[in-house]
Amino acid sequence: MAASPRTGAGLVCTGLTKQYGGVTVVNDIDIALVPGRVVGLVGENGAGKSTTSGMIAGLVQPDRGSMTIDGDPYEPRSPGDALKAGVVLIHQEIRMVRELTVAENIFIGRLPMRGGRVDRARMNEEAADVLARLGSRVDPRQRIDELSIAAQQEIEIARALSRKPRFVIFDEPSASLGKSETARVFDQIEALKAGGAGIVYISHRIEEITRLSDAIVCLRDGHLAARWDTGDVSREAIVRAMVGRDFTYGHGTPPEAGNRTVIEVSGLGRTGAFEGIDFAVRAGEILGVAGLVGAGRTEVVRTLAGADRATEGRIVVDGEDTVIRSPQDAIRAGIAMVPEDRKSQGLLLARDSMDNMTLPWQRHLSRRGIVTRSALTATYRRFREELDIRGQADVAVAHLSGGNQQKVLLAKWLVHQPKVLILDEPTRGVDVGAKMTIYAAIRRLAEDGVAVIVVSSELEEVLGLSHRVLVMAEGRPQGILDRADATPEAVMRLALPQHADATHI
Amino acid sequence: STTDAGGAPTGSKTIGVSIADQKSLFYIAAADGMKAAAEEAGYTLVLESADNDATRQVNQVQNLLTQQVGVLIYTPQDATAAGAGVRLANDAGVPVVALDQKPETDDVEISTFIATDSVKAAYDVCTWMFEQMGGEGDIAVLQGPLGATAELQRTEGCKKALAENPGINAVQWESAGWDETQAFDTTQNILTAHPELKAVFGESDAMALGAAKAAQQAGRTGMVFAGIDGFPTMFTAISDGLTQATMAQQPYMMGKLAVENAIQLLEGGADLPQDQYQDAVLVTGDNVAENDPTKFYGPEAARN
Amino acid sequence: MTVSDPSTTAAGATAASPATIAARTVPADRREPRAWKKWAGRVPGPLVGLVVIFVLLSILSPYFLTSRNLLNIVTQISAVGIMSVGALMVIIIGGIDLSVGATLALSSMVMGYLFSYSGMPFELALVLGLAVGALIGLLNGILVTVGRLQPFIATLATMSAATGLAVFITGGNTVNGFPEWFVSLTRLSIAGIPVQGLILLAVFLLAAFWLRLRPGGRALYAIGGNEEVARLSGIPVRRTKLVVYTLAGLLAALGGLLVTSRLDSAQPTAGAADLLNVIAVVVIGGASLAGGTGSLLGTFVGLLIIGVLNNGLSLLGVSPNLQPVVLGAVIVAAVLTDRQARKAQSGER
Amino acid sequence: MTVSDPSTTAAGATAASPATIAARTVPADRREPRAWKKWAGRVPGPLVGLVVIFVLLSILSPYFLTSRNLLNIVTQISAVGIMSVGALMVIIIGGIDLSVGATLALSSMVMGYLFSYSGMPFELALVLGLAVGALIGLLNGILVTVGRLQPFIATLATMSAATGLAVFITGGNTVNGFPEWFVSLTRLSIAGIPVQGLILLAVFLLAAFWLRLRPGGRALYAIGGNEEVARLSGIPVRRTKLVVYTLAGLLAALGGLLVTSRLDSAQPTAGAADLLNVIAVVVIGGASLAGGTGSLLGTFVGLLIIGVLNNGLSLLGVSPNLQPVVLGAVIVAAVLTDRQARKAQSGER
Ligand SMILES: Nc1ncnc2c1ncn2[C@@H]1O[C@H](COP(=O)(O)OP(=O)(O)OP(=O)(O)O)[C@@H](O)[C@H]1O
Ligand SMILES: Nc1ncnc2c1ncn2[C@@H]1O[C@H](COP(=O)(O)OP(=O)(O)OP(=O)(O)O)[C@@H](O)[C@H]1O
Ligand SMILES: [Mg+2]
Ligand SMILES: [Mg+2]
Repeated sequence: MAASPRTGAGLVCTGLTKQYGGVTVVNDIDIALVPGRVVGLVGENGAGKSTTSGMIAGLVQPDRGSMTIDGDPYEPRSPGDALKAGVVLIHQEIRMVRELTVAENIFIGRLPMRGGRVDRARMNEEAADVLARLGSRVDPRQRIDELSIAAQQEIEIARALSRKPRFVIFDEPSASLGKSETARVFDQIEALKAGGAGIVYISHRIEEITRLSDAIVCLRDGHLAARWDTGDVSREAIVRAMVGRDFTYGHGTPPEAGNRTVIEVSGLGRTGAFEGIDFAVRAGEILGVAGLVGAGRTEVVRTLAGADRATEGRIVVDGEDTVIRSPQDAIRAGIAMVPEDRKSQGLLLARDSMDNMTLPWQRHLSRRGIVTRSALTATYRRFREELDIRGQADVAVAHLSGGNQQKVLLAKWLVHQPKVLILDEPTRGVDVGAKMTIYAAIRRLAEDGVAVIVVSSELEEVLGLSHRVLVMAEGRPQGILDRADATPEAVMRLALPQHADATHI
Repeated sequence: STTDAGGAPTGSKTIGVSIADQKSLFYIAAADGMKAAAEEAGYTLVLESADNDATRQVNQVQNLLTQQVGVLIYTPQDATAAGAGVRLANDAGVPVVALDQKPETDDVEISTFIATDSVKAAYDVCTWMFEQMGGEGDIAVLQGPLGATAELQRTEGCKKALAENPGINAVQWESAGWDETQAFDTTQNILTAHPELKAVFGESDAMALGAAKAAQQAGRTGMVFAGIDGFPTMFTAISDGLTQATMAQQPYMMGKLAVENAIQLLEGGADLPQDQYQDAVLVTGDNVAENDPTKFYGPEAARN
Repeated sequence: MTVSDPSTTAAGATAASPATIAARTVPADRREPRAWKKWAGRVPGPLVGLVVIFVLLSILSPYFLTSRNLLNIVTQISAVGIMSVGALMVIIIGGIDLSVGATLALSSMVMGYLFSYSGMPFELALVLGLAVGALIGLLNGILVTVGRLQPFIATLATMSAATGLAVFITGGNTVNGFPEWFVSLTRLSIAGIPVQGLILLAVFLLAAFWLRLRPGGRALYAIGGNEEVARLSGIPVRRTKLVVYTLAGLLAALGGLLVTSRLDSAQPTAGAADLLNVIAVVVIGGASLAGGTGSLLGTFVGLLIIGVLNNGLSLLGVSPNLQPVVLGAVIVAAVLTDRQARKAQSGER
Repeated sequence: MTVSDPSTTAAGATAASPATIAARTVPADRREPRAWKKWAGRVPGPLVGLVVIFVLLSILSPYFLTSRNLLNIVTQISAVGIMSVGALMVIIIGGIDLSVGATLALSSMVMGYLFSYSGMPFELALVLGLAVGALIGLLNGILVTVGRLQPFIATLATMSAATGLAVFITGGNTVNGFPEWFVSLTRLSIAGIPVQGLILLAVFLLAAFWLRLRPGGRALYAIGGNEEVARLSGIPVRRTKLVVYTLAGLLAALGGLLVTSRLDSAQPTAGAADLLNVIAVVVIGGASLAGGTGSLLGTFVGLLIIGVLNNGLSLLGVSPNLQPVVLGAVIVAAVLTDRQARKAQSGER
């Protein structure tokens, strides 16, 4: 195979193996990063993709196996070693130092110097340069905590690119990006490739994999399940290799919604964020919310869930005027929200799945005011079955794979069935199998009469799931499309400001 | 005696007082005495308390001198570090009345020194205690915060008495930081490890009281507990038979004396003795009834 | 390991064999190490260290293991122990309370002052003393939540203020002559156990009940873990914080009551030495100052380590100058030993 | 809101009313508050509070604004100020150092002992005294990095040990009679500014240069902000931590030198009261104990607040026991005032 290199060219890994607490999560994996080529790495959540990448980038020490670069032994004991060897990992989880500026985050660990001092001017300049290549307009002097997740992801990529790496591993870079940002990342990957870098690209979006890759490696439960020497593989074949069975990937028409209006919002606004939001969702209806990154979708749903306070407008739940000033108010009114950033807003990373799922429901799960372990365990078991949550039960959710984290987060808000369920980016970083499970769960909830609001940057997801789609741009509603009218083109026309050139998207 | 620097305006009627702390009754009573005397004579008193921090006390002396006090009454936290404060006053030409402690260095000048002889006080009370024990047996000593001047002097005094009483065996030295609760806990432990213990010398009344209470709780009788200070509570305890003796100091009177001396210095022409040692009075069950605590700690002492 | 020869798979070039698919099922051997880990995780903080200290002292001092000495230890740790419970709760929510010692002193002095200087019935003075403690705690809570001050600053300020007021209120005088029943409270034993030990136990058990079994108490861990997650989960973060700081103040006042009763004396400088002890107890007990972790069992072990060490060093007659040196070394050793032991158990590197 | 999509930004005018669009999308408009915010963010911590205190004291006391008094303040804050620099660095990396005061005492005592008891040349004793400080710091660093102890525990242990040793080494005796040049060090002025003030300034400037302009210093913020990111970015986290703790120890020893010179006396109990002051200075100066933030400018303002307040309360003749009460209240007020002011400026609610 072309990807199976002349011995020694590029970064070659042989027999990589890693165990955690007696469980083998990566087992005897061979993979090669060849200059000028992209290897697509796929696999279910928890298949071991990030662990494999971690070993290559010196984050994780392999228990067995060896690596070479151009035939010389390569044994990174720390990320620093890997960086010195030109190996850079763009981490799946966005990792920023919130207290530092954008430029400093990009050049962290190797600030440019002049005359024994940090050369801030040059640093900002070079940062602006890399950012511009990614098409980002972020000010390098800005502090990280003022930025959206998408912007942070771009900085993460900029950080890697600015190192002029020989080998780059992209661990799900697109999970937090909109379509246009993703397109620009692809441009950069092409440029890197042309420059002779060896690249691994990890994604759950199969079409990205097939489009970019020169070879595809599929992992399953830590094993190497399949390998293709070309990117030209059918979606079905990849999915089959990933999950071990055929998978229908697509959306049927959702079941008919009921007639009873569960939530009605009129004139909702929050100064500086959004305004003039009107919509109603009936029992059993799924309302999609589409828009470009930064359109204000998250702000709207956060307000509904009491995370922020509205400055104007009315919210009526089940025919009753409801004042929502805190998450408690929202929960009491039966409104639950799965937030978009599961790490900072959704999960207690240091606690296990059970604790996380039951966190808002301690009172409901208690008997005469006493929370019993059995009630918690029963709840956990129920959702582990229902949502097919994998991974160790008693391990901190920080150690779960992204997809399983997302399922735990979803379960958290299903323990006590809400009247209105809001999902903000419900499948971010989730594998196809898990996506199907989550979609099925959403459908089931709708069938049970829950009013569902889904915010997603994956157009396919919004359109596939929803009865109707609300499109937003710049903090204002641009229109609501019925399922029949909600073609990708129609949505995009509304989502895009008039003068923008649409060729990006 | 030091007027060359000329920092102090003549005719100033302000007396600066820098005192080690205002938490211990000794210093509080001294301050009360000063206030009373100053008020009587129509002088203004500016009082600073350093919370037992030598550095802070030097800072406060600076601050007092800034306010152009005519004379400084100085009760330093620590004798060995006292020089720095006095030197500041010397440099500003402000005469110093040292109370309780004085600098150990020779290159600074003080006008007079008023104090209890702590070494002697500890020696006396320990000697009395050893007599009560018939000259033999085990004792424990509860020390103040290690390194504090009062602790060092009182330890020295007691060691002197020990040297003269070979039958007495000090089986344990322990610091209880002037604190009654710590003394209580420590004594519990000492009593456990030394069942034969016959007496405890507390280098302060609070510690002697804590020790006595621990022994009482442990059901130990016939022991001797002695302290130094002469706090009103100690008087009561001696009357009640809880403790046996204390060396009562006279801070209220010393405070008054310090102000009187200070006024003499302000008005010029004072010819003060270099050292004015005040006797501490040994108060025991025999004479506690005759001694009025207010004589030692001022009118405030009557409240208890 | 089904795909043990990667080159074959590579050559296979397409989907995997059925055997690979079977490998997905969770192997049985997964459960084994996990049970261990769980158990080890539940072993409170530096228990190993405590056991070692305990055994060593039993060998070194003939008095250590006497029932009388053990009872002494109980009475010696009770006030600090009660305060530690409050400190633990504050630390779990990610805060810190520097004012515990000062609160102890002020509430005790207020009680003494009201009783002795203003002639109030003692029972009322006692209740007001406790109320003062709770009030300082509430003030801390308000400064932290409404004022959004860092807990360190807020409680440093109240500490400073309470310390000053405690001396001010009686001009530095101690208050004595409390009613007989109150003084004898700390001298009584029930079934051989000192009453203050029982109070300590009751406080620990009540707190454990709250923290482990009541929704309100369990919320503390969520708040300390990630305040925003807790808020979005509908937990009344602000109210919980107020409750926790108030409880910490109240418990410090309760500790003050015990100290006062024990010595029949309210003292303005009481408790000053307790602050670092109290926090040390909690942290040695395994709680992290970053918040979100900490258990009462661990805190109890920490309390015993400090209590037993102080007692043992006295019994052994270690020179008072060297006691703090030994104390420091033993604390490090205890925490390190425990860490080693837990690593070995859980199979971590 | 950050508009990350360029096409969105390009949307000068869409459906919405021009005013709203301007507010939501046009960068120029967004820059305004941000520039303010940025500026406000650079204003060191509670500067507003300091200014208010300063003005009030100038009005209330005729002595406050004399040059003599201002110079006094400089000498009064220098030791604590030097220690604060070390404490700031430790706090930036997310640690804490409880041992500063004890280190000050021990290094000063070691210097005194070597000079006075063992007859070593003074200059050598001085260097060894500084070395002891650095060594304690290094030990802290090793316990924290290699031993993986919580900084609170590690430095609590060294604090305890150093406190004990400081007394042990001379049996509690202070050491006097240092060489004249050393004692006069803290009495000299150069160009009207006391030497210790110049040393303080030098330490602040050097530290500011390191923290702001050298990569090694910048790394502190990264470590405190997110240790994992720092590690992943190839920053030598462990080594940096060792350096920081060692520097903190060294600076505490330098503070000890000044105190010794000023008092012409090495005292085992020196520095005991400084711990809370030092941490308060840093935290009032805007650093968060969670790590990752804190500036030398802020710390300097914090230092001035504490120094000016202590001085001012003295000058005003506030009753000694009420001084801590006022101090506590003013600290809260200063931090709160500043917060209000910055909110107003930055347009937050
Ligand atoms: N530090 C750890 N301790 C214990 N288990 C771990 C740890 N890190 C990873 N794991 C486990 O290893 C397995 C592989 O995880 P990994 O993150 O490599 O999966 P992934 O393929 O990247 O998944 P995703 O697509 O969700 O990112 C998971 O079951 C995970 O729970
Ligand atoms: N939790 C939050 N806290 C503060 N600001 C936020 C939060 N979430 C989003 N924002 C800010 O509000 C802006 C509006 O974006 P918002 O997230 O509402 O849009 P969106 O359409 O949901 O886009 P996205 O796909 O990025 O979520 C973002 O650029 C971001 O900076
Ligand atoms: Mg992954
Ligand atoms: Mg969003």
